[in-house]
Amino acid sequence: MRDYWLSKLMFDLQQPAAAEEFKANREAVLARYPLKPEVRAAVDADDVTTLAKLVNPYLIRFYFFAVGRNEAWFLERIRKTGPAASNAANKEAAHG
Amino acid sequence: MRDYWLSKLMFDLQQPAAAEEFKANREAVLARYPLKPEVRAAVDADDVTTLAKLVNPYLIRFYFFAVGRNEAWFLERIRKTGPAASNAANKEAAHG
Amino acid sequence: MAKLVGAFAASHAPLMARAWDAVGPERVASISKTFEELSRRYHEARPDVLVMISPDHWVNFFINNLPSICFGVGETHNGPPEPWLKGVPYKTIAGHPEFAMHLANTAFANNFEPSLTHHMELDHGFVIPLWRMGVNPPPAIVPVIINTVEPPMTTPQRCVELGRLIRKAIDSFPGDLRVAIMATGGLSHSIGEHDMGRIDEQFDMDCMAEFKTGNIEQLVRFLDQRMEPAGNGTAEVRNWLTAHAAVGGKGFDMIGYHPYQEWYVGCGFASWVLPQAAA
Amino acid sequence: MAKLVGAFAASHAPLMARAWDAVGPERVASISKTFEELSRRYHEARPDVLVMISPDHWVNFFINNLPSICFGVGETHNGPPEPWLKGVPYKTIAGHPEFAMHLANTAFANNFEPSLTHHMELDHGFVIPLWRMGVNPPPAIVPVIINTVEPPMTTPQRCVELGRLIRKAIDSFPGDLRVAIMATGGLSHSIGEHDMGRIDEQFDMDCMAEFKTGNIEQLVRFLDQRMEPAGNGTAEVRNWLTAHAAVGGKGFDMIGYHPYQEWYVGCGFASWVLPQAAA
Ligand SMILES: [Fe+3]
Ligand SMILES: [Fe+3]
Repeated sequence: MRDYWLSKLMFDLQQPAAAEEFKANREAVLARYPLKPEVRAAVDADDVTTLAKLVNPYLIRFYFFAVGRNEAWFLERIRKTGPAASNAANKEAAHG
Repeated sequence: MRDYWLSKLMFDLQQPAAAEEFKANREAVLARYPLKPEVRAAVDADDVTTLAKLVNPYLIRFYFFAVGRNEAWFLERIRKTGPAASNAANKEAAHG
Repeated sequence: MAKLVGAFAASHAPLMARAWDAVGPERVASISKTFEELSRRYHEARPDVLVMISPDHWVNFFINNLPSICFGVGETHNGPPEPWLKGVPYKTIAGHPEFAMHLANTAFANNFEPSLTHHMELDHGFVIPLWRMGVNPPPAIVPVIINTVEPPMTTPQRCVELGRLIRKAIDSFPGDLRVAIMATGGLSHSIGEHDMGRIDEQFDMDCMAEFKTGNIEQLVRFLDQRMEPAGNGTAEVRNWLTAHAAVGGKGFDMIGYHPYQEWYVGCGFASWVLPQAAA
Repeated sequence: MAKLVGAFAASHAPLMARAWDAVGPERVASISKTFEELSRRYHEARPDVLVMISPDHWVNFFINNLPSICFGVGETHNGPPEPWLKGVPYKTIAGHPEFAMHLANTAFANNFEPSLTHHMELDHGFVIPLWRMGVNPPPAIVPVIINTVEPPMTTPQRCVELGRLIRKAIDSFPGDLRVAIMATGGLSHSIGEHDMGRIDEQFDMDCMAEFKTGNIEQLVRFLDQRMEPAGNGTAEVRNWLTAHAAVGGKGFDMIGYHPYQEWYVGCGFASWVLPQAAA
């Protein structure tokens, strides 16, 4: 299942202006998204493994690009996640 | 065919704050919508017959409510429009 | 295994919220009795999940991305944004993501490609019937939005297939769940067109008779021919048809018909008698 | 009567815009030749309308209303919003509302209920192939967006039916119009997942062989089994399949395959040889 507000945050930060605001004033931006505490903690920790289970894979890639992580940093961490993180929503259909 | 920007104007004015701004500063709001000259003229003239051909019937009803026309005023004018204004988009399907 | 425990239909005329008293005390008493009976039957069904088939009246969706069929799969939905519904007691309404995603997966496996929304506002089409029935707190709601506001629209025949799909999803859900269906909207009305305010009582009577007869092919032909001339809002009878097909096309029971001119809508209320006893 | 005058497929790897030179001069020369040949075939077809089958990469649509299948029926579309595509010469691109609405009406009459958009931005999936082919000015574009980014997704079998629907709409359009189809995306790649950057050359080779063979049922089975394990981006092969079915499942001709690791994508380019001479 997708986490809606985490997904929305990552979707919105595709806008360069929104990404700038996020870098300058992270707290104020995050306050606009009612993230669950454990999700907020994963955002604060740049916890790729946890976040990858909650959002679309394209969006998590955009997000870490938007917040200034370079590709090598992201690749190192995303490669440690298991297969099928993105396909959880589809699992039943795939087996049906 | 729907007129996209006229539709968008009417859709947006469902928000009470947007409707207030429109009443207070019509020019500034309209400047944000690239209306074709003939559409703009119909808006300026409150020309229900012309506008009804370009937008969804629910939206035109919302619009005249939002700009402060009362129901009797709107009913008098909408009743003069012909049938099927809203169904132009569907005509081919209906006959197909 | 989930179980279909009830199916209901109710009009959602906005003026039932904005101008309830405008029709006078006798007619208020009459429609109140209808809502009481609908409520009684609904509560008897004790649903855990209510699949609500209703339109979106330009609240969530616009022509930049207008779905023909959309399922609400979110954990929660917001209550109605209409300022004149401030008083209704629904601010946040629980969804049922597990059943909703099962419905979506069933759809993709059976030649339907709905839009999916993980977050939406439930407008008056959803909340007016619940509110007037006194459903509070509401059960988990799974919204099924069929576009009935802007052509082109899903055909009646496909609404029949959609209804059967919903039933298939209920019957195949791997969990112990009591599921009811509520279709909202209709019967005849016209909004923002030349015949605005017209109620086509003859259409409404004939339409209810067709539902009662239980011949789905004949009902589809009836709607193909007569729904559009009965006013643009009449398109919402698609929702009733979808519920009718989910139930299996039998057992339609009209509870009340209130064609009150002041409300612009031929307001109808019904439930279906289910073949199996809902224990 | 409109006429199908060409069908084309092209990958749309963003790094073909952002890091064209990163693959070195020899490979740049090789893929440039592929684009030249694709462009030659495209221009030979002289389409008035180009039906472009491409995903939306989270530009127009989000999970608050995610369409599975969406047609762009607008008079115009905006060019790509991606900042790194500032240089491409497409700010506003004409649509073809008449053909697009005919396609939509044909869909509703044939068991498809697409979302419709009257205004959208065409992202890199649309414009990178056009730009690298030197298509300027573009013909009228009718976007067909199949969700290939977020599960659940339209099944391969339904993509076949969608392709046939597009063909039916072309063949039945009451106007003298040269229509071509271009599918974008694929072949194998993975984005934002554990195997990000992996190109599955064996899949790509086998997949192209299946397209070449022209047995649609077998191709559908192949994709059902092997598309998902080849990486999440491989889902875009649905677009190729849709074009393949529109053409009639025959005549697939690979122009070039460029599995350049630096670009993350098994980039493939093809056209279909049409049975009838496109005069
Ligand atoms: Fe309604
Ligand atoms: Fe892509």
